[in-house]
Amino acid sequence: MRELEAIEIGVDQLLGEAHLLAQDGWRLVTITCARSEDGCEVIYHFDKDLKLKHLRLQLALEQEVPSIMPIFFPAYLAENEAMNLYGLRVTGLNIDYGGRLFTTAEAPRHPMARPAGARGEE
Amino acid sequence: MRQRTVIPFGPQHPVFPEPLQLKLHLEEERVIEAIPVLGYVHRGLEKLAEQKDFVQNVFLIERLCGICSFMHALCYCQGIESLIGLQVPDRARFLRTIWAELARLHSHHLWLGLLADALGFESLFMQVFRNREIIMDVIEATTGGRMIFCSCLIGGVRRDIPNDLLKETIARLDQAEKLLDQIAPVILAEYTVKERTANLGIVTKEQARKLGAVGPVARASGIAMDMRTLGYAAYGDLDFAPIVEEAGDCYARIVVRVKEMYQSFDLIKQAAKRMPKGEHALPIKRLLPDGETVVRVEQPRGELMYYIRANGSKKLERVRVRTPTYANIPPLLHMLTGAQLANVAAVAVLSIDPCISCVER
Amino acid sequence: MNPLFWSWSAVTIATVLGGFLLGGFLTGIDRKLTARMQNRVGPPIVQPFFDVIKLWGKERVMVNPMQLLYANTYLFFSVASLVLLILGWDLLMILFISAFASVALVLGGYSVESPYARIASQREIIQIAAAEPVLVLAMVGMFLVTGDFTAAAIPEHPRPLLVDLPLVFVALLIAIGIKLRKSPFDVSTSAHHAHQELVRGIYTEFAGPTLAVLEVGHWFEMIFFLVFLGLFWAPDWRIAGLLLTSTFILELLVDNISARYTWSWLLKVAWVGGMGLAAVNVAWLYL
Amino acid sequence: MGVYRWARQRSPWIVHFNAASCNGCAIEFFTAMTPIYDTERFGIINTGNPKHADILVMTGGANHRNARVIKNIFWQMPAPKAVVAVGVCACSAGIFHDCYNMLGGVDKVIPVDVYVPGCAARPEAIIEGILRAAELLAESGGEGVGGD
Repeated sequence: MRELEAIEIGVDQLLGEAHLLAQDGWRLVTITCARSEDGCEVIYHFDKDLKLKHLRLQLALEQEVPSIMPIFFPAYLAENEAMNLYGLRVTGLNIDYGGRLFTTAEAPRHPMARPAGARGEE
Repeated sequence: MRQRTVIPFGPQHPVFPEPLQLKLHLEEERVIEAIPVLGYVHRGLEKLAEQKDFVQNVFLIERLCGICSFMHALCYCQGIESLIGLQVPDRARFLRTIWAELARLHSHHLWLGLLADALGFESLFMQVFRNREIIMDVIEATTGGRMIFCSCLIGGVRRDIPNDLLKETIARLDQAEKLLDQIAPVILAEYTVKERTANLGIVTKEQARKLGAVGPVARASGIAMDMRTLGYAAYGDLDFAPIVEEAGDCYARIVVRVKEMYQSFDLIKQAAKRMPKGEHALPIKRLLPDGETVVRVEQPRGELMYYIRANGSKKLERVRVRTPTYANIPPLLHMLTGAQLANVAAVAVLSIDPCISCVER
Repeated sequence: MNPLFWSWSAVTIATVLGGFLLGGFLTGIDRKLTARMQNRVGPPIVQPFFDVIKLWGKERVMVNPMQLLYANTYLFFSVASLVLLILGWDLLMILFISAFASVALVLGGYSVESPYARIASQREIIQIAAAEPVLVLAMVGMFLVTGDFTAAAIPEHPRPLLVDLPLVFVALLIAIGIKLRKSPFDVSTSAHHAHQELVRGIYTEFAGPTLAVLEVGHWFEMIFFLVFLGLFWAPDWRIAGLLLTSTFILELLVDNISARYTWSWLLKVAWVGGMGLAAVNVAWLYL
Repeated sequence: MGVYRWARQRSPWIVHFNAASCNGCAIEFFTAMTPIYDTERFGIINTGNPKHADILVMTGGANHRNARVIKNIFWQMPAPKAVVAVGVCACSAGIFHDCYNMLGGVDKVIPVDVYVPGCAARPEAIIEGILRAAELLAESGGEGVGGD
């Protein structure tokens, strides 16, 4: 199994790490959300001079994560999307679509979240 | 207080073939605030990609976006190949490069046509599309498809371009390049086009970096970022350099794209000249992807990123697509604030070459 | 009945019929030539008639009844201005009547809620403000040459007007580009295709028969301005015809080689360029 | 009336809406306007405004968010009118038919008169579909096809 070389961090380290990367001139490529055994996994991809750096965050069910939008504005679509599709709880968003970036009330609320009883399913 | 109007720009709007909706708050004709409303094209492709097996996914991924479908297939295939540890044959690498550049050519032509149309320059729109048809003919002759090529496979390409067809292709492309020679000066030097685009929608180098601009938008602001320099497919064997402009306005973005069209012609010719002999595809029987990877290619609109995670079975655990337009929306919002309504469509929105079906998947 | 009445009625009927047919055919020729310039085959010459007949046969959808009133007013004043011009009436009055037509159109745009139509109406006002002063100056120039404000006096003038008013003629080309809704001056509506930020501007909310009325009104407006230009080489109608044909093709050519412009630029060109040229010409005549 | 039918067939004006589509068909629709194909020789104009249009050309399927927009555009068009579904997505949602956000083809939302298959549909096929719809308009004699 080939794993991504990612730096594992905790939720409380996220903003500090992001700040350091921003000062160092890194660009936010995107934020990937994926399901994991017990909750959700968030990977932040950064780029500088075509080199990539990844921050990996393991989240438990219902755990909140601060928005990095104040540091990296481009996070705004990715964070809203994660809220919509995975039911990620992002706090402190400047532009908040209320978890309805892509879907409307008729569609499943968090379609990409774990099936049956897992986070975000109603 | 001045009168405020809210114009719902889109989702059905004639200058804009795609259902992006921008809620434009106007004061007189000046945009105070622009809020994009997304989801008109959202289908749920990433979820579907987890339900189908990884070979079938190539067909699905190609339908992510009709304009750059080859780029998506290429990026996805490269990711899977790296996960199953497969080295594609040299000829396949070169063929992929040729098709990737053909896709770039037809996409840039399309963009130029739509921009001309949005500027009210109907005859330029028609001429650009006339030239684009030559590219489309070449694509059809080599792949059999027009919009969706279905030519990229895991392990290579679906079909070879025989050498005599390759020669014919180059001859046709020379014809297209000559026509472009007639069109390009009209775009770059026409008084009205220049006046409508120069010094508008400026994104400085610093802002472009901060807002995460990619592709021609970043390059027009002086950032020499081109994923092709990573050397995927055959780009490592070809001579080229990223095209950079400094001004960062809409006109600079036009210049970058027009120069890239010439660059694409050149790259195709180089690839055809150095085309190696041999197989064009390898079998992938009994090979299954395992692990996770991030792949990036340069789409016509900029950096395309795939995050793929597999678990050693036929079905993938996660496919995440970050398309260039996704990254270019923050710069777009920056350009729109303070713009005149007349410039919204032509200057700001079209200068990032938006692809909404890419953004929403 | 007195014979003058009969002759006027005959002229009126002939103008209405002729204007309708000629306007349709000219629009068809316009579209065909445009298509040819764009390497396309283009529609048949009679296509505008198909369009208008089809529109006339469509469902009557109106946002409010005022729309119909304004559309008909627009058509009526467009026809009236052409008829009066043919009858050789006072030019200033004819100009005001044709301005009424434009005002009716603007009111039609304002009468609906659509923000597209409203912003287009604002732009149309700017277009009127850009074109009308040039037209007024042109008429002042004509008056200075012929000593009479009536259109009938012009053919009786010994020399063609163009000799005395060359700059006014150039200025009029700009004004007529604006009036014919050609690129780069086409900011409030789009002539054929709605590929602009305001969809079809003022026309956006008009549909079916009401739109047909507007289309026909625009034909008459077009003929009116072409006849007005023709006065510059009256009474020799052959040379005037040549002049008109070349003007028409010139407008098409400019339409095809330029992008649409913004309204602020339009004002600058029309006032500085158009009015400047016309004013210089008039001043030169006056002195 | 005969003259209206006659004119209707010769002057089909189009409004195009790109729903949940990959853009392939939408771009081919644009291509159909341009020199090689030139729809204007049949009197076809892309008006871009539902109130002026006779034929609604749909590319892409209906999803939860755009269903309202599709209906809206359709009901803004004055009768007689017709709907052409271009491409597999507009006909049946194609490869996306079991995606969570898709409702299916356009006919789940509005009545469709002509189905043009293809992924992406070729410009020739699109023109053929539009002309077929124009024939339907002429045959309907004013009642309007695809009405209620």
